[in-house]
Amino acid sequence: MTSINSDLSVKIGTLELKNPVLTASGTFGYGSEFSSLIDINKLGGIVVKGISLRPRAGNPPPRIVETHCGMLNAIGLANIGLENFLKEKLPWLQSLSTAVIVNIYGHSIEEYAAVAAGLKGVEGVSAIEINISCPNVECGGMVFGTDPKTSARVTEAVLKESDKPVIVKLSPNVTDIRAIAISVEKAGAYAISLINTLTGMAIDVEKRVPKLANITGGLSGPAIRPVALYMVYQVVKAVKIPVIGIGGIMNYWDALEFLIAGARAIQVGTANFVEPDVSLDIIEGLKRFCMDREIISIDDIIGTLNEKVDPGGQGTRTN
Amino acid sequence: MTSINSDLSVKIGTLELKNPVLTASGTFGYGSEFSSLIDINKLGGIVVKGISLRPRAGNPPPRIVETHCGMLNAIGLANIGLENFLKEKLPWLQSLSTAVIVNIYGHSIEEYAAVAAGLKGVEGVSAIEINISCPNVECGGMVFGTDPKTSARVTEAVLKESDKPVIVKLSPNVTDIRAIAISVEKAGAYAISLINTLTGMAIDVEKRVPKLANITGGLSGPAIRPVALYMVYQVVKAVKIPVIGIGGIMNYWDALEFLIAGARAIQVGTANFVEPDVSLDIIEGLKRFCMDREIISIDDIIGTLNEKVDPGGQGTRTN
Amino acid sequence: MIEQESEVIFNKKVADGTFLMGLRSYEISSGAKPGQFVMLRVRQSFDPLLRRPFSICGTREDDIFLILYRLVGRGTTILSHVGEGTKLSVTGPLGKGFDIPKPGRKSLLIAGGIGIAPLIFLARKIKMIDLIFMAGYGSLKEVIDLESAGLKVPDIRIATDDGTLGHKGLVTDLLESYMTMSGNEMFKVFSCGPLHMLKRIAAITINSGAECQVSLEASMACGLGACQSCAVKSSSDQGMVYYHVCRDGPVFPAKSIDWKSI
Amino acid sequence: MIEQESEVIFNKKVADGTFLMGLRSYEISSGAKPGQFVMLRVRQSFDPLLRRPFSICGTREDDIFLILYRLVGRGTTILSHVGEGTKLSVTGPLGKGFDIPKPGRKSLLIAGGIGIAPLIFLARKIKMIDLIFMAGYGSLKEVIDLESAGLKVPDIRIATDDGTLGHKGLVTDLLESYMTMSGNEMFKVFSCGPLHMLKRIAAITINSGAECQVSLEASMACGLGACQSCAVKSSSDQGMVYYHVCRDGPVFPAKSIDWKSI
Ligand SMILES: Cc1cc2nc3c(=O)[nH]c(=O)nc-3n(C[C@H](O)[C@H](O)[C@H](O)COP(=O)(O)OP(=O)(O)OC[C@H]3O[C@@H](n4cnc5c(N)ncnc54)[C@H](O)[C@@H]3O)c2cc1C
Ligand SMILES: Cc1cc2nc3c(=O)[nH]c(=O)nc-3n(C[C@H](O)[C@H](O)[C@H](O)COP(=O)(O)OP(=O)(O)OC[C@H]3O[C@@H](n4cnc5c(N)ncnc54)[C@H](O)[C@@H]3O)c2cc1C
Ligand SMILES: Cc1cc2nc3c(=O)[nH]c(=O)nc-3n(C[C@H](O)[C@H](O)[C@H](O)COP(=O)(O)O)c2cc1C
Ligand SMILES: Cc1cc2nc3c(=O)[nH]c(=O)nc-3n(C[C@H](O)[C@H](O)[C@H](O)COP(=O)(O)O)c2cc1C
Ligand code: FES
Ligand code: FES
Repeated sequence: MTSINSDLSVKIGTLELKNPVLTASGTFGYGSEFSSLIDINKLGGIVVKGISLRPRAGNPPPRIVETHCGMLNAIGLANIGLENFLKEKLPWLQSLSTAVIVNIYGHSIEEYAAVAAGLKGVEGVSAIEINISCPNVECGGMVFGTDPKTSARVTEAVLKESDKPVIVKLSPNVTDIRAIAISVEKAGAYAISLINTLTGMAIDVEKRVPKLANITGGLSGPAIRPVALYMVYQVVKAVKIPVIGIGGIMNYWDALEFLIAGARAIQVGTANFVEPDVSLDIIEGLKRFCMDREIISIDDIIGTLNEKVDPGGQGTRTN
Repeated sequence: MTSINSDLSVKIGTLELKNPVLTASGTFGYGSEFSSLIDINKLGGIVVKGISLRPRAGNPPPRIVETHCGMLNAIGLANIGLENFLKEKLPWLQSLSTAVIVNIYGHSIEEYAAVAAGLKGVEGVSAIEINISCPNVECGGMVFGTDPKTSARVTEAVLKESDKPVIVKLSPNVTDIRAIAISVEKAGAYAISLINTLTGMAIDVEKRVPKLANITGGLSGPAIRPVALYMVYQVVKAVKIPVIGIGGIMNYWDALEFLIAGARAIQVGTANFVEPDVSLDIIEGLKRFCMDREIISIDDIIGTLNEKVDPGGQGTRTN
Repeated sequence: MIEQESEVIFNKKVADGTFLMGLRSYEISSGAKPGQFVMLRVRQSFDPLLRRPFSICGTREDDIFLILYRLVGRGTTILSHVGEGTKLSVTGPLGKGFDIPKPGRKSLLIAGGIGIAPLIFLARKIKMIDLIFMAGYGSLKEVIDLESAGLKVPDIRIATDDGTLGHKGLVTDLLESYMTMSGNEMFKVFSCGPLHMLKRIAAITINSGAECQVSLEASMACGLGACQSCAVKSSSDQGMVYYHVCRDGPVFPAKSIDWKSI
Repeated sequence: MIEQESEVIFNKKVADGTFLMGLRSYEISSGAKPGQFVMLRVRQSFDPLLRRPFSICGTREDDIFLILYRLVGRGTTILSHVGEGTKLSVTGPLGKGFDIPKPGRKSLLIAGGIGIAPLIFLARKIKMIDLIFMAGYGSLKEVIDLESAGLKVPDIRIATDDGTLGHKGLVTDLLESYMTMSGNEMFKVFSCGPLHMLKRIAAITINSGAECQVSLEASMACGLGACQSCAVKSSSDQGMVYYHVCRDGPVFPAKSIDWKSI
């Protein structure tokens, strides 16, 4: 038995987290929904559902469908809007003793900026996460986050209106994720989080209709983890700002893959649906992992990937 | 009981297939490997392992790793080279009574063209499938298939040297798959097949090394099906040439999703590893599906997606 | 509400493609109200990934709660193979249940297929003299013997699509003929079943002015009101455009739903 | 070679984390040679997705073949819970086996851990008088009683890392001391175990000029020679750069492998 008490705290720029485990936007509501099942204050932080300037009803149902080791969602960014958020949700969030990150989005650069402006000076919001995987109405529906230039412009517009650390959340549906990452870094982002969902689709064979009313949806869950990990790995090498890893993390072992690849924190999304207390299990698991190996700080794991593979290591016949 | 004998045959341009089920390149070797387990001649056709001008040894091991509902491979396009293929593999392939499609690739446009030239006039090769998901050495390692212009140039170069229908196989690792599809259509491609693998990665947490010696690999299997289906759906709408659907097809139901979305044929990849006779099961399943519903020809299913979803359809409580 | 590993006490076939499962949980069996549901993980695996929602069909003194389920896909098939003694992860009780009716007025419980599950639970809270239970099925072999779930209902009326038991036709026919017969007598309707059936019942009851509560179904990911998967359109022009079935329901007054959207 | 549903006849724990499974298949049990393997689907599911390779550890007259497996991950854990009577999809027999040695010369079978499985099968084809069986384990509790797999070997020598049984140290120590003792006597070596152990054995035998066949392990997807997953580097400068363990092996002459790459 070791007596070491490993330190799980991490820093994302000026943002200090008691541990690197956050819950991902859209999968944890406004936090309170899970509060009767888990002690929210044990988390490194929560990222609330994406907030837009005005309330949005979201897409018609069906909005989700399960796929193999994953799910597609087309919630359509349903949310109560900035004003209601500040009035109805913020007070409870302010009572928490963990980081609260507000995920924001807009259908125009101005809308992004306006939401950021509305959060200016607001107590109890630790950081802003910009979801740039939103259809860019000005550019004919292509997504903001698929072009380095518009990604940078959104980032700049938000930064101008914000007094908080700004994290930019990238879409994986791009040819070169590094180009986007470098562009938002140059624009002044504090940190980058990735990945959002991969665009996908499912068809009801019997009825010959899409399974989602919206036709397409975003794929999340363990199915996408290899893609997410690769993108995090690439972005960590391409930028100097901190990176937060997201995508298919189901347990502490998965979380460690992202930390080893260089993510300074991770977000747990779909897994919250599978096991509502999974994030606490992940924190426990990370702690145990470090203590068992006498690792003093989780920092000593982050970015420690050794790229040389031992070919003799593939066997299972250990002596 | 119905007495109808549904017709499964489909046409990909001038290429006639007895049914829409092909085996995907790299997952079915040169065909002969499976010949003691299944009757190859029952297949719509086979796509052989990607052939380059000279033999290639491939990447160091480990070359594959399983992921949730998927696998990553970094075979490194190991193959025996054009000359050996013609000498050692072709005679057996020529004895088959099913379509034989040769998948080709190169590290330069010239190499693509040279392989196509080497297949010119060769009997028993029904079509060529160009794998443009190859690192483009001339453009600093970016993949040919991620840029519409280079994709078109490869297509043109192969067409110039070829007397066979040329299918272009697209990489999914792009921002806009339609742009690539339209570009290769304009360049003269007979048909488009998609998707190749999504790039991904896995890390051995205990050793802190990548699980693949090549660090990254291509993700395939049921995990990626929603992404594949969406890309097929998009490309079918964007081009007039036939589209062949690939990605995570594990059974006839999955195959039907792609056919309904508009694919004229499908390829079965990773599923061959899970059940070596899966392609025959798919053919059987398609036949039964059509017969049970008195569908005369599989053509009557292709592209029949109705985009209006019935919201009342999501329930399972049928009376 | 709790998330816990609950032991499967029994898991038996009670009709064609229909199983009754008993799970031990003090918290759920003591806290559950008719119309509430649980989210259940059918096995420790990521394929299938998501939990499956099931109405609570009853509770017993010995800390056991029941679910009655129909085989429709992968999850329920796996569930039907789960052996006694297995522990399954369950979250619940979730959602808002039925308003338990006060004695003295007729309560019509109208079930379509497996929609009978929450109504069986509700029936126990209603005086038998006030209760009329109508149940529609495809065919005789699907008919669930309510006694297998520990319920004895004197006035039970069955409809089957193929006429193999009871009225040949829809369960809504039974409602309509009841209304014709009963004249002006006041009654309340509680219903659960396929959306198209509920839509019909809503139309009938809204028309006649009868109070009606329906239990709805929707694709669910979280069951906690967090993910907004389970949207159903509200009939109100103001305020919330979509309800969330898992938290605002699954039981709704029929008139609060925008049936046109269904 | 065949792909079929084979019934699990028994599936029992034989040592710490080690199970012996008997499956019924006439084709596999009648056709298998020592060193060959099967690809087995641990359950009807896509997670885990791929088949798992296991050496055939023996065959019986009653059409049963045996596999001896160690719990290392998800697939083998699921396998250990498979009940008698379950049917599992099996492909086999696959690959090239050992060259069965002619009588009259000593055969040293050297196993590391679960690498013992194919050697148990091989041992049956060798005259007991010619046979020396060396087996290395981590600890006593992992030691497999060969009689549980129906084998009686007079000359069996054990090494354990922790010294809880036999020689304290590596099984390769046993080989080295045998060689010191035996002087110039000719012998053949057959080995299976962790790659690092095989590398050591290859070095020793290549040095001494003794013939040595090793059974290798590699990550496999198809098992049929089609996917090229299972590459291992050949020592030859010409021709094939990589062998494919599933088809060119899994048994190779030690000298044909490029041990530097391992
Ligand atoms: C509040 C609520 C209470 C329910 N109570 C019961 C009950 O008491 N007994 C019972 O048998 N069933 C009940 N259901 C339906 C039950 O959840 C589904 O039948 C089950 O999830 C199907 O799982 P599967 O894996 O077998 O089917 P799948 O293979 O996942 O799907 C088969 C079909 O079921 C549909 N489906 C899948 N998941 C859901 C879902 N979460 N909600 C609605 N449709 C779905 C799919 O669209 C598909 O058409 C209830 C659903 C809800 C929302
Ligand atoms: C020809 C051959 C014969 C074998 N014979 C036996 C045998 O008789 N008894 C036995 O217990 N084991 C044998 N193995 C090893 C066995 O295949 C693996 O232990 C098994 O596949 C692990 O599955 P898992 O799901 O439990 O582990 P996973 O969770 O998949 O992985 C756990 C560990 O095993 C490694 N691994 C996974 N799959 C393979 C694979 N196909 N080959 C090598 N390593 C792998 C992973 O890299 C990881 O380190 C053999 C392997 C080969 C190639
Ligand atoms: C139901 C659902 C809703 C989501 N809503 C949002 C959102 O509002 N804003 C956002 O940036 N990401 C949203 N996401 C994406 C997740 O935050 C996360 O990036 C993605 O699901 C990948 O992580 P996972 O595989 O762990 O779920 C949503 C995901 C799901 C499944
Ligand atoms: C082991 C392996 C090797 C492959 N080799 C090739 C190849 O040589 N050329 C090619 O175009 N695609 C190759 N592919 C991609 C497949 O043909 C297919 O596009 C992809 O796997 C997606 O389909 P699936 O999910 O059904 O496997 C390979 C895939 C796998 C798994
Ligand atoms: S299922 Fe998540 S909000 Fe209802
Ligand atoms: S496992 Fe496919 S070639 Fe060996």
